Amino acid sequence: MTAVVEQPPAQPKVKAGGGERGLIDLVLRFREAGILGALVVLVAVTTVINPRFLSAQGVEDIFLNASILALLAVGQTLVVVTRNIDLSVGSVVGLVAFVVGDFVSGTQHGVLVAVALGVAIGAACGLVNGLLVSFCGVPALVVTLGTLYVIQGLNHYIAHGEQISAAEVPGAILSLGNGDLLGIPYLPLISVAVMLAVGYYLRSYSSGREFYAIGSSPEAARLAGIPIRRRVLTAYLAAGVLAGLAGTLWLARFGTVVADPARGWELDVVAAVVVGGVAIVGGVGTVYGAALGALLITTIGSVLVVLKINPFWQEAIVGLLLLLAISADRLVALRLARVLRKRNVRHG
Amino acid sequence: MAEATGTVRGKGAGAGRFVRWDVVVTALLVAVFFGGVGISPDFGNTDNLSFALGDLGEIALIALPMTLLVVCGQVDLSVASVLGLAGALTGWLWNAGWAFETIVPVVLVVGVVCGLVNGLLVTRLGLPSLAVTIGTLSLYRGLAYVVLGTEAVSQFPAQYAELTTTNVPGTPIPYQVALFVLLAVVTALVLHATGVGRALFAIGAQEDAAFHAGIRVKRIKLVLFVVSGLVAAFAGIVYTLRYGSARADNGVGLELAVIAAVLLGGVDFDGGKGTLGGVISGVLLIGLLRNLLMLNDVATEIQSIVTGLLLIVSVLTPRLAGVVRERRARRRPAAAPA
Amino acid sequence: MNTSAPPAPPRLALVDVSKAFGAVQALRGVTVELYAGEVHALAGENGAGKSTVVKTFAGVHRPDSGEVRLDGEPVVFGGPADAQAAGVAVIYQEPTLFPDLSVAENIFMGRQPRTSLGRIDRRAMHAAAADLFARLGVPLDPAQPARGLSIADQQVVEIAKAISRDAKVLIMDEPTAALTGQEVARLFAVTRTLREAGCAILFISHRLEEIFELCQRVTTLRDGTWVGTETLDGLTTDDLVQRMVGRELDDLYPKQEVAPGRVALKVSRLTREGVFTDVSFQVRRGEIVALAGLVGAGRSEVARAIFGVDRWDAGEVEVDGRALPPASPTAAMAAGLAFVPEDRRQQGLVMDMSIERNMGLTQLRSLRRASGPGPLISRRVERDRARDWALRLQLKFSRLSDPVGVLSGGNQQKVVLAKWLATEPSVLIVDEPTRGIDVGTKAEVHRLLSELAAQDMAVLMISSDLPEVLGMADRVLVMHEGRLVAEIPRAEATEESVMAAATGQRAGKEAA
Amino acid sequence: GTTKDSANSGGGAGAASTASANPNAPLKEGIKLAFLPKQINNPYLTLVDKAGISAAGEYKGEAKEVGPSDASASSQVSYINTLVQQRQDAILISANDPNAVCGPLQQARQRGIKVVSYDSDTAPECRDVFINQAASEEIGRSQVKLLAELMDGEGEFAVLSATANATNQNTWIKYMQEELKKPEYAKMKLVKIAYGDDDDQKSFQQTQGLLQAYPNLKGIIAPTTVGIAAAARYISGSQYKGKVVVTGLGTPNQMRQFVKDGTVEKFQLWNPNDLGYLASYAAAALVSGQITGKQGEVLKAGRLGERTVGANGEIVLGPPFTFEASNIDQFDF
Ligand SMILES: Nc1ncnc2c1ncn2[C@@H]1O[C@H](COP(=O)(O)OP(=O)(O)OP(=O)(O)O)[C@@H](O)[C@H]1O
Ligand SMILES: Nc1ncnc2c1ncn2[C@@H]1O[C@H](COP(=O)(O)OP(=O)(O)OP(=O)(O)O)[C@@H](O)[C@H]1O
Ligand SMILES: [Mg+2]
Ligand SMILES: [Mg+2]
Repeated sequence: MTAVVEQPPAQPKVKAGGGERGLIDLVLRFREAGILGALVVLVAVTTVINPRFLSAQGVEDIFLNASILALLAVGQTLVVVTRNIDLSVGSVVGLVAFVVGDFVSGTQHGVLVAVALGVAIGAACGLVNGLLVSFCGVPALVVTLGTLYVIQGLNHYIAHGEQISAAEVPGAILSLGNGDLLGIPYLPLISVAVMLAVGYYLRSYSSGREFYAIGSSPEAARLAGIPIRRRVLTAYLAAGVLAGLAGTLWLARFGTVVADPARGWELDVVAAVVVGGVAIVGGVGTVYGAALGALLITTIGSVLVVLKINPFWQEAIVGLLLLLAISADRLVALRLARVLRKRNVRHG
Repeated sequence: MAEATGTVRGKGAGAGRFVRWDVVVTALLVAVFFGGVGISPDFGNTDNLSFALGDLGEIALIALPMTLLVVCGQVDLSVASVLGLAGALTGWLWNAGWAFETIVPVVLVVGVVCGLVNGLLVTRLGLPSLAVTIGTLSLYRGLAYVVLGTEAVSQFPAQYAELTTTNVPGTPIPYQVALFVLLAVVTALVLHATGVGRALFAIGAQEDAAFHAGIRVKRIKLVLFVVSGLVAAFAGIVYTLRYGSARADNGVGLELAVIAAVLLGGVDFDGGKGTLGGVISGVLLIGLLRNLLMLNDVATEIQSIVTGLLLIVSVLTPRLAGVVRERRARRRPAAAPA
Repeated sequence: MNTSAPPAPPRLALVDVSKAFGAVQALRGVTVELYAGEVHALAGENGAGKSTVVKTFAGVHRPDSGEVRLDGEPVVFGGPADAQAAGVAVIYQEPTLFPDLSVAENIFMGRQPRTSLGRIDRRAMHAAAADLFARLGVPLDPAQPARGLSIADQQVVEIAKAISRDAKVLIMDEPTAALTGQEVARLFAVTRTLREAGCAILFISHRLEEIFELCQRVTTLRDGTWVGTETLDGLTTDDLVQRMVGRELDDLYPKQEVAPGRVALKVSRLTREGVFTDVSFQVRRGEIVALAGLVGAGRSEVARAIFGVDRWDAGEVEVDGRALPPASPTAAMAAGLAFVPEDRRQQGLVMDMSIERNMGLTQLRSLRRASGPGPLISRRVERDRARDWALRLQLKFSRLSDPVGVLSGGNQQKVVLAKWLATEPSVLIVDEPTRGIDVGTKAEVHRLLSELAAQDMAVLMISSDLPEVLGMADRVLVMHEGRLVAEIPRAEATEESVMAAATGQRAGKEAA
Repeated sequence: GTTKDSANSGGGAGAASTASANPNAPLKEGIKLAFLPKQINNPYLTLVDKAGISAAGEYKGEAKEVGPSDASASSQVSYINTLVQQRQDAILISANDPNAVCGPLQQARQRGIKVVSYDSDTAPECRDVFINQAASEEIGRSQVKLLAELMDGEGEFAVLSATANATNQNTWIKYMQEELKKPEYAKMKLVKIAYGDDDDQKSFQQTQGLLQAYPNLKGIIAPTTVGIAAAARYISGSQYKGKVVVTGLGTPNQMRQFVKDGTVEKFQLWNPNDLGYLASYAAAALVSGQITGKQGEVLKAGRLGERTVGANGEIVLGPPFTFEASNIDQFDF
C-alpha cells in the first residue's frame, strides 16, 4: 500500500479490488445459489425415493402451487427492500379472489375483465397502504396490520357466508389457472415473466436502484434527493397490483373461493422472502431469491406428502428449514467477512 | 443561554408531549368505556367486565415481555406457537398420567428452551428476530402437532382449572387479572425505572452505541427471549386450563393480536420508544371494544374492520397533529423567542 | 467590514435568513453570499449555526424568514432534490452513505452512467469512481460496499460524490475533520481546481489554519447571528477567533508536565488478523500518549480491540496489572477503562435518547447505588449528575431531556466525553476527541485531558490532528499499515518526524 | 400430586336438568335464540343457520346468527359469554371443540339458558340436546359401503378429512375403521388419513400429494363438504380422472358439475335445511318445557314430524341421503 504517496493509485488498486470484488460477488450470488442448491438436493433425494415426484404431473403441480406465492414474494420484495413491509397481501388476495369471483360468476366475462378488475382492486389496496406509509409517515407494520384487519373484515362482509363455486366461474377464466401453453401451464409462465421483469428493472435502472438506496439508509436517501415517497408508494402499488393479479389467478386456479381464502399467507410470503435472502431491514436482496424462496417452501410442502412423512411433522420441518436457510446464509456471510478482513487489501 | 431557552422551550415541548400515541390510546380507552356504559346496560356490569378482562388474560400476559422486546428493537412472533406447544405438552403429559404439579414446571422449562433457541439464534448468529421467530413460529406449532396430533385432551384438575375462571374471593377481579396487574407493575418498573430499562431503550434506539457503552446487549436480548418463552408457556397452561382443552392449535394467530396491542399502545416497532402504560391501554382498548361490539351484535367482520381502523388511526393521529402543529408554528415564527 | 463584492450577483446566497427549531433560534438574520471562483469560509463555534446554513442551502431546511437566492433570483428549494437540480452539491457534516450499496453506486446514485437503452452502465460507473479516487489519491475499491468503511473513508466517498457532480456550487461542512494531512492536501488541490473552473465553494472547518490556506473570504456566526463577512487577507487567527467567540482565546494546548506513575495500560503483542499486527506499548498514569498515523493505519482498530468491542486474535491487554478478557467492554469498564469512540453518531451516542439518559448510560450501576437501596434509578439523581457534567463541560443545550441528536456536533462530542469521564476511569482512550469541536471548546477539552492526566489518569489519545498530537502528547506512538513503527518522545516529536514514521519512511528503525 | 386418575372428572353432574317435561305445553312466543356456528363464513353452516332462523319465524321466535371468523377452539367462548349477558333463551352451537366451550355453556345453563348443539357436539354434560345430522355410526359405515361399491371392493384408498381435531370427523373415521374390519372389505386398504383443514386450497394440495405418494390409490373418501369439492376438482382436471374414485359428504350445488362430468359417481349428505329446522324447534321445545333432553321424550318438529330423544340427549335427523346423476337436479342447496 505504497500507493497513497505515489500519484496514480488507481492502477494497483483496481486490480487488487478485482479479487475482492469476485469474492463479494460470490457471496451475493451465493444467496440465490444456496437456495437453488437446497432445492436441487431436496428434489433429487425425493425423486430417488419416489420417482413419481418428478413425473410431468408432479412437476406441474409444484410449479402451479408455487406460482402464486412467488408472485406475492416478488411484490413483497419490492416493499421489503425499501425497509417496509406489507402484511396485508394475504387479505388482498382473498378479497380480490372473492370479489372477482362474485363478479364473473354466472357471466361469460373473459380473462381480461377478471384480471383488470383484480389488478384494479389490488392497486387500490396498495395505494391506500402506500399513501399511509409514504405520505403520512406512519410505520408500515402497524398500517398494514391495520389494513389486513380492515380488508379481511370487508371480505367477510361482502361474502356474508356465501362462497364462489367453480361451477359458476366462466370456463375461460378457469382455463387460465389450469391451461397451458406448449405444455407449460400459464401460472408459472406469468410468475416467471413478472419476476424477470421486476428483477431486471431493479438491477439495471437508476430508479430501481433507488429502492435499495431507500432501504439501505432512508436518511441518506432523503439528502440525496431521492423521491422517497414516490418510490415507496410505487413499491406498495406494485405489491398491491401483484396481489391483485395473484388473487385473480387464485380464482382461476381453485375456482371455489370462500371468504378470506388466503388467510395467514402474509407470514408465508414474508417467510419466502426471508428464505430468499432479502434482508428484512431493507437494502439487500433480489426478486429471484424471493421467488426461489417461494418455490423452496412450496416444494418442501409437497415433498413431505410424497415422502409420506407424518403430516404433523410438516409444519415443524418447514420452520426448521427456514431457520437452517437463514442461519446457513448468515454463517457463510460471516465466514466470508472474516476472509475478506484477513486479506485486507490495504495491509496486504 | 441554556437556562434562558430552557424555560421558553418548556411550553412548546409540553404541547408536543401531549399528543403521543399512548395518550391518544388511553383517551380512546376512557371514551370507549364510558361510551359503552352509556350505550349498553350490560357492558358496565361487573360480571361482564370481569369476563371481558379475564378473556384478555393470555394476550395481556404475553404483551408484557413483548413490550420489552419491541422496545429493545426485537420481536417474538413465536409466542402463540409456544403457547400452543405448552398446551399440547400439558395435555400429552396429563394423558400419560403425570401429576399436574410436575407437568407445570416441565412445561415452563420447555418454554424457556423455546425462548433460548430464539435468543441464541438472534444473538449468536446475529439474525433478525423477525425472520428467526417466523421460523420458530412454524417449528413450535409443528412440534405441538407432533406431540398431540389430533387429540384434544380435557378434564384437568378442577382445583387448578377454577383458578383460571374464578375471581379472587370477595372481589370481582379474576385471578388472572390480579396476576397481570402484579406483573405489569413489575414490568413497568423494570422498563421505566431501572438500569435494565434504560439499557433496553438504548439498545432499541441504537444498538451499537449501547454496546460501546458497555451494555451487555446480547445477554439482555437473550434473557428477554427466554422470559418471553417462559411467559408464553405459562400463558399456554392458563389457556389450556381456562378452556379446559389442550389442543395443538390452541391460540393460533394470537401473536398478531399481541403485536397489535403492543403497537396500538404506542410502542415503536423500530425500537427505542414506548411506554408500558400505553401497551396496557392498548390491550384493554382492544378487549373492551370487542366486548362492546359483540354485546351490540355487531358482526365479526365489522369488529375486524374496527380493530384495523383503530390501529391505523392510533398511529395517524399523532402524526397529523404533529404536522398541524408544525404548520402553525411556521406561520408565526417570530413568536418563539419572546 | 468592507466587502469587495465582485460585480456579478452571487451564485447562491442566503439573505437575512432566520430559522428556528422549536424554541431554539438557530439562525437570526444571517446573510451568506457565495461567488463563483471563490472559496468562502464559514466560521463559528459549535452550535453557531453553520450546519444549519449548509442545510438551508441544500434545501433540507426552509428558512422561516429571509430568502435563498440563486444567481440573484429568489428561489424556494422544496427539498434536497431541488437544490441538486440547481447545481448545488453538498458534503454534509455527518457522512450519509448507503451501507448496502457499493461505493460507486453511492457516488452516482440517481445519475448513474447509462447505456443507450437507459440501463445502468456498471463498467463506466466503476471506471468513473476509480477515476475520482485517483484524483483524491485514495485507494478505494469502487465495488466495495460502503458498510464497514472507516469514518475517514466514508468522508472520502462523500467528497468524491460531491465533486463528481460538476456542481456550480460546492458546499463542504467540515470535510476535513476525519482526514489527515495527506488527504487534506489532495482535497485542497481538487478544490482549487474546481474554484478555478468557476465553482462557488463554501468551506467549513474548525481547523483555522485550513481556512487561511484555502479560502478568500469568511463569514462568521455567533449563536446564530451574523457577525461579519470579510476577506481573509490581513486577518490573523486571533482576529478570527475573537470574532467567533467574542473573547481572547486561551492557550490551545495547555499541557501540564506530570511525572508519570505506575503502568496503567499494558498492551502486549496484540494482533487482529488483517487489521493490525503485533502491537505492544504501555501507558503510565499521568501520561498522555498519542497514537498517530495515516487514515486507515489501524489506530482505531487497536483502541476498539483494547476496549473489547472487537475481538483480538492474539496478544494480551492488562489494566493496572490485571489481564482483560477478550471482547468484553463490560469487563474493560469494570477494570477502569473508558473509550470515546470515533463515530459518535453510531457508537458514541443514542441520538434519539435524551442528553441525561445518554450520560447515564455508562453508569447505570453507580446511578442505582446513588439512588438509594433497591434496584430503581432515581430520575433526580440521574438529572443532577448530568447537569453537573453539562456545566463542567459548558454544554450548550436547552433542556437535559431533549434528544441528544438536536445538539450541534461539537456539543454532542462533549456529551460523549461527559458520559465517559463520569465513570471515573483510570485509563481513558479517546479516539479523535476533538473532531468537529470548535477552537474554544477544543482548548477546554485539552485542558480537561491535561487535568485528568495530572490527576493520575492514563490517557491514550488517537488523533489525526497533528498539532494536537504534538501539543498534548508526552509520547507519540506511530502506526503504519497495522504495525507500530515508531515511538517518539515529546522532545523529539516534530511534524516531520511523525509524518516520516507514519508514511513508513522510518519503518522498523525506532519501533518500540 | 394431582394426576389424571386421582382428579375428579370436571363437574360431570353440572347442571343436569331436574325439571320434568310437559309434552303438551304450547311453544312460547318471542323466544330469543342464537345460532353459534363453528365459523361465521362456513357456507354449509350458513345454510343450516338460515333454515333455523326462518323456522323460528314459524313459532314467532327471534333468532340470529353470531360467531367468530376463525374456527379455533377458543373463539366461540367470548360469544357464549356475550349471549349470556344478552339473556338469550337458547344457544344453538356447532362446537369447534367439545370441551373448550363447556365451562361457559355450563354457566349459561345455570342461568336458565337452554343449550342445543348441532352438527358438531359438545361434551354431553354441557348441553341439553344434540341434533345429530345422522347417526355417526351410520355415516361412517355407509361411507365405506358406498366406496366399496364404487371401487368394486378392492384397492387402496385414503380419507381426506377436515381439521385433525374435528370431533364429528374423527368419530366417523373411527366407525369407518370399524366397518373395514368386516371380511367383505378384506381387499380394501385405508392407506392414509390426510387433513385439508376445511381449507379449499389445502385440501386441493393434499389430494395432489396423496396421488403422488400412493401410486396405487383407487379411492378417496372426503367426509367434508370442502374436502370433497376440492378433491373432485383436482381429479377432474388431472390425469387421474376416471381412475380414482371420489366420494364423501358434499352439497349437491357444489358437486353437480363433477357428477355430470363423471368424476364423482355418488356422494352423500343430509339436508342442511332440515338440520337447522330441527335444531330450531328443539330449542323452542326446550325453552317451552316440552322436552328436557331425557331419553324417550318426543320432540314435535313442525313439518318434519316427530323425533324421539335418544341416549345422551341425541336427536337424530335421519339417514344420510345418497346423491347421484339421476337425482341430483332435484336439489338446490
Ligand atoms: N433538527 C434540529 N432540531 C432542533 N435543534 C437543532 C436542529 N438542528 C440544529 N439545531 C440547533 O441549532 C443550533 C445550530 O446548530 P448547527 O448544527 O447549525 O451548529 P454548527 O454551527 O454546525 O455546530 P458544529 O460546529 O458543532 O457542527 C444548535 O443549537 C442546534 O442544537
Ligand atoms: N467497522 C469497520 N468494519 C470493517 N472495516 C473497518 C471498520 N472500521 C475500519 N475498518 C477498516 O480497517 C482499517 C483500519 O481502520 P482504522 O479506523 O483503525 O484506521 P485509523 O488509523 O484509526 O484511521 P481513522 O483515522 O480512519 O480512524 C481501514 O482499512 C478501514 O477501512
Ligand atoms: Mg455543524
Ligand atoms: Mg480512527
